[in-house]
Amino acid sequence: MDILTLHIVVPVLTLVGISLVKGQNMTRWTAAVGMGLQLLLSVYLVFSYLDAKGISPETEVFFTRSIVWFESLNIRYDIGVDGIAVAMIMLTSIVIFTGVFASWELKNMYKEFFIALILLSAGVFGFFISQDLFLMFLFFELAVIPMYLLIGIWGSGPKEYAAMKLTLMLMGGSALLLVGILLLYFGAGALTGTPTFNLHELAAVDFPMEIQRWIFPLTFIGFGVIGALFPFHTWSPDGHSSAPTAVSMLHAGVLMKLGGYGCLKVAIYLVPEAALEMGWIFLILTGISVMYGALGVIKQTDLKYINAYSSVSHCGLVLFAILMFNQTAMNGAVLQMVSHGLMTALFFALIGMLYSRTGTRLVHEMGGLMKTLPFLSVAYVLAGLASLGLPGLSGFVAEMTIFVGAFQNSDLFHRVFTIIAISSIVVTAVYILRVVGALLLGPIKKEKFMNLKDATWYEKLATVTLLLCIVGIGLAPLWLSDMIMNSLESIINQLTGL
Amino acid sequence: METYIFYILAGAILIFALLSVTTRRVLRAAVYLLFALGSTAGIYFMVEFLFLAAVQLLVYVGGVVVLIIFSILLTSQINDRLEQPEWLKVMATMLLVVVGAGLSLFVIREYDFNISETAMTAPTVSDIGLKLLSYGPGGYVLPFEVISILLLAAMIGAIVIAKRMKEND
Amino acid sequence: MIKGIPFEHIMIFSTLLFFIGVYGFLTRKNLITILISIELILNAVNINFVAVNVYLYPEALEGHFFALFIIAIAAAEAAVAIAIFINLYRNIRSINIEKVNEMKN
Amino acid sequence: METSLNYTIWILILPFAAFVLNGLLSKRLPNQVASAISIISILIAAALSYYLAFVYFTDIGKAAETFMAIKAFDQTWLRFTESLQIKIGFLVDPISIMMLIVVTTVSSLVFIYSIGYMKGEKGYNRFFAFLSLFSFSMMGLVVATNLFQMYIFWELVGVSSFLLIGYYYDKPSAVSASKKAFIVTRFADLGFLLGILLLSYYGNSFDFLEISSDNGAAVSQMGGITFMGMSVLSWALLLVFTGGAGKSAMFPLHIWLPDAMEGPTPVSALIHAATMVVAGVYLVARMFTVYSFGAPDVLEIVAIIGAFSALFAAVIACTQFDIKRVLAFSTMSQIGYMMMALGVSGYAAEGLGFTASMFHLFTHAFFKALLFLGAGAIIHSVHTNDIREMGGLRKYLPISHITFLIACLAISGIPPFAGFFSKDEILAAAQMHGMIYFGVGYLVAGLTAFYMFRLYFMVFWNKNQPAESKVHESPSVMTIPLIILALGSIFAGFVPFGNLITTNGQVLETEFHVSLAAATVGIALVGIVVSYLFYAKPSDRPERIAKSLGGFYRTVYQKFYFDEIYLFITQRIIFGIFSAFIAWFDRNIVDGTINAIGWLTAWISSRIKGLQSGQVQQYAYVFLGGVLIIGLVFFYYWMR
Repeated sequence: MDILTLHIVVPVLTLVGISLVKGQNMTRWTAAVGMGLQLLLSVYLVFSYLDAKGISPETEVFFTRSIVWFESLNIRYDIGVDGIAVAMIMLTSIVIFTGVFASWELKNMYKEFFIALILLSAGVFGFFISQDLFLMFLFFELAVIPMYLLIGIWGSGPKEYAAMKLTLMLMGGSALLLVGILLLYFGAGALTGTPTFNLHELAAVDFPMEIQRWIFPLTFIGFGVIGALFPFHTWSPDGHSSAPTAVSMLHAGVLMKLGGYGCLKVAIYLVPEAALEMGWIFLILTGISVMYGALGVIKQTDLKYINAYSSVSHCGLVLFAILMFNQTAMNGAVLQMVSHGLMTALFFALIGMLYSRTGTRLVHEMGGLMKTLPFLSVAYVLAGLASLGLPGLSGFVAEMTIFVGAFQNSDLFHRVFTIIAISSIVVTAVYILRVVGALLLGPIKKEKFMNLKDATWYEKLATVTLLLCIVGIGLAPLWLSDMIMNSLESIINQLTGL
Repeated sequence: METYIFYILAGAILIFALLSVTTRRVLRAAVYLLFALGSTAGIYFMVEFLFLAAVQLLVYVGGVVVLIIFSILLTSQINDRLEQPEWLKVMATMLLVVVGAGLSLFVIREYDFNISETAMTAPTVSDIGLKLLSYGPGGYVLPFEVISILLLAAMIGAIVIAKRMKEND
Repeated sequence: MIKGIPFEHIMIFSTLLFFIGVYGFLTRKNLITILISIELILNAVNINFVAVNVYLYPEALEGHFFALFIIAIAAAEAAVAIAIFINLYRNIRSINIEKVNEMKN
Repeated sequence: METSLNYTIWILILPFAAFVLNGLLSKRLPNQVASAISIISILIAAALSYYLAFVYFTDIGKAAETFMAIKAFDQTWLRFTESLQIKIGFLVDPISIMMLIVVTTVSSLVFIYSIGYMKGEKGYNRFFAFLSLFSFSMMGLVVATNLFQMYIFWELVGVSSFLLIGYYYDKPSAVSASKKAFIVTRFADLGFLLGILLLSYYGNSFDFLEISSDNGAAVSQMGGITFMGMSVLSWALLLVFTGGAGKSAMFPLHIWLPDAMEGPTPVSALIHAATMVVAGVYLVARMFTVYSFGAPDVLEIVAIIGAFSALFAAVIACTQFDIKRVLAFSTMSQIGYMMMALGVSGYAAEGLGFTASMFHLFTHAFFKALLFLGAGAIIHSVHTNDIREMGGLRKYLPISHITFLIACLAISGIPPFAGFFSKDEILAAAQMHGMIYFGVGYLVAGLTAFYMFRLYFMVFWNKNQPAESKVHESPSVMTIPLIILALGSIFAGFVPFGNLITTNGQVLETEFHVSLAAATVGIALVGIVVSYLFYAKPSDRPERIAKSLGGFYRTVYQKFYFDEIYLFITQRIIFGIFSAFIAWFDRNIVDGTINAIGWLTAWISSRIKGLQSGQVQQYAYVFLGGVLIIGLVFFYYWMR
């Protein structure tokens, strides 16, 4: 079996395993072992990708495989990865691995929880390895739907409302997306004779402008909804704040990245002319997202809301960078996806851990936690520093790549929006430091915080894994950046019409 | 002679049917239905579908109608009168029915039926039996079996429903 | 084939019978009378099948068998329906169709 | 030649390793081991730096009578495009070596001093970890080969400053001071970043040497493109200067520096006096060629802001009572001096200002570090920051007293102490450029002498300590660094800067202006005498003067209400209006729209739901009606 299919098979086997074993301990260990295997597999994938790329630098997509699925509709099980997908797969397996440990102590219907969680991750893995739009859409839906259960059953607060809102909005987005995909499919059928879902075959089709003008907004908004594009982002604060820890991690860390990835690989790659023509509309929206999310954070008091809005800002930056239409900025976008995925997962994990100890998520009710919870607090500070773009941590690499790329567009319109986006780093610093100051520093606010217990081994494992990745990318970004950069060639070629 | 019998039968069926759907006493409606169904058996006799006619009499007249009458006795007082349907509803239904019937009749009038000249040889009971159990062309073993299952299911269903009813009491 | 009776007459007759049944089905409120109307409709259909068989396709027996099966099904249906009616009557003391909305909501 | 400089990488690696080691193992290591790790690493780095300086100035640096810039190494770290790459490198040229010497020297002394000062504090190991991080970042900044490397380490020094100011993290004032420092400098760094991006977009390089090669030819094309009346190059350089101004606490981005004194005193000495705050000066000096050729207009702005900050801070310093805040404003004032010197400087033969600025940076590092460490020793002994509660300490703290006096003399510009020489050069350069700068500089020199001796007299003379006072001298681990720095403050002025550090690497002939020197010393003496009259003995004269100045005094005492203005802008306008509006808008308008759509759907469905009545007859009507309509439609077409 090829390595990519294994990425789906391992979670599925883990699911089977979980449903067979009994008891909480067995269940979580099965999940942990399965996802640990998945992590190793992804690491192996990274190395074999780098090897393969080293041998044939001209090839774009590796480990391809194409099995006919529905012959009459020309739907195929087309899989393969390029550097971007490899990076995203790596991110996903890290986040799901740590997510399992973040939900280690879950008591209520743990078996079903892990099943839904891992099913979701299987959907994400499938999404990233797909080279066929139909398959991609299928996995996309597979990733979105367990979310409803995960939030609706294991969430907190107004969970039914949040779950419903999130699911409906994402479904609305995917409905638009489906229309876009079908337009592509039948459009290709009308133009070349054989309708196809294959990404690369579609890329070769020269769609007339009238169709492109429909496809681009449909697909971009369709993916943009899950990428928290203003004004379709409101599912994010409610959803994240109601979701259980691991789900928030996976959702903000990985699922929101499906949006950016899809915008890049579908909306822009397949209909480049319309993208170039209509990009400015969405650039305004993303520019608003970035600043709006950042300013919106300042007034929030719930840690999860804070992180959700900051995710809106950071994910806005991803789409913003994609719309800059140059290799550097797009590289930055992918780096930002990876970096934001890691740090937001870390944030949500830490918030969950703090919540389980203090019983509150409101910033002003906490204070001085650095004294009693040094490990978690230091991790939180580091996550915060990564989020505000401190050099040596992953956020800096991503943001700087985006900014340098964005600056390559020299007209006034792009300049103004670039400067707005760059200004957000100051606002980010403001809100991060406010939170850190209120939460961790200062005198201890409540008597009961005096004897809190610091992280347990599984919490440490989750935190350290994420931190290592953040620091690792922050200190040595070149390999990742080059890996992504090389995979952007074909998209750039599409845009420049080569 | 046969012509008259047919028209008499047809007229009787229509009248009984009409009475059956308009009478305000449930039991009478059931009795009118009995007459209508019985007369239908007469029509089957006339086309020499003897077995079918017998089945009609046995199953409908002897089974279904009796069942209906029993259920009426179980569920309503003998002197109960059904409420008069609302005038508006009657008019609306009339309109619907008349237009529908008109349309159908018009189609019947317009359509050129291809009447076969060959005379029909009436099927004997053994023909029917063979056909029912044959699986060759013109055989009905599959629907026969399906009907068997259906009857079985209906029987079980009826028993189950009746049983549960008792538990509820 | 009945001598002297044109096919159209039988058709007209069965059509009228059918619509009388429909009329009953639509206007009645008592479930049993509705069942009676349904039996009338089925009966009209049966006559139709038989007539078509005899007049148009005398060499085949499809109409005959269809009628046979319909009778069987109608009987089964009547049995189940009446079981339900009685059950219903025991539960809500009524077999008026407009009052039967327990399943709703 | 390249290979022979490979050891320079250890100057960066050692402190970093110390940081990582102390940071990860802070719980497990005994205090002595932790401090030993940090101190040994910085001492080795210092030794290497001295060796490098020696080798560079005597051997490898000079080619054709000019000091060359050498890249010891330059490793690609992140690739944006083929030409735009972030490299981590090690640039060796006169100013980077000068800064390295300053940083390693002061760091080493502060590290040693901290052993005594921080003894018994909680988080002792953490303190040394952060100090090592700072030293690493500062040296990375100093030796940066390109703008982006500088930005990276620029941010890192910012964060180490944040961490160290907030060292007493359970003290709310320290927390808010650290936040303020970080956010204000971050805001300035935004300008720096934009400047970098603009420069690199037009110059197509981040590299200092490439940008400033051929007198800035690479970026000179930017001069042609104008935006809002100024060339893009000027904008870019102005933005870069904004970053420098933020770090160096130039007006109006100075508000964080006084508050930053919440950190432990060694931190103030190292970061907020000697090294980090002069990074802005260093930045402008590093890009001086470009400024000088590309945007003289920006240099003028630099000079104006420098001069204004110098005056502004000096005036405020005269009114403060917190010993560290006085020193903080004095730092700001002195850095304003350096900035002004850069601003008034020309290139090559007119490059006196540049040399003077670097010279002052060098000497200032010694005496200001000495002042802070001395203040630390005093605070350590009397446990208060308020100079009104001190007095008569000269008997109890003899070593601190002498060294503090030396530093005060040095900063006031009394010969032969270090400050005299550098200040004299600055004033000479200002005089060449314009009398207004000279006037401001001259006034500030007098004010400096006044407020420094005000401090000196109030602390060491004035009233006597109560007899039962248990104040005593600090341990030798703290006094030895004081003595070393005092020696530095005495002798640093004799370094022949004109020969070593100039705008173009060639020797700059500096002459000694007797009349100017006399005038400078004169005003300094006036300042000292005035403060002697006011403060040497307890008297009510200062109070009376303050009263007579009334509102002006209060305004100055409140630092011209700048904190309040900033607070108003950030809290009220940005947080109170913008953020609150967005939070409201998001919940009510954006989310409200979404919810309204959901509500509308639910409403419509509840209406439509009525059709699904469950009444079979109703369905039958609809069904039959539908069939009939379809039938009639067919019928209609059939008839046609």
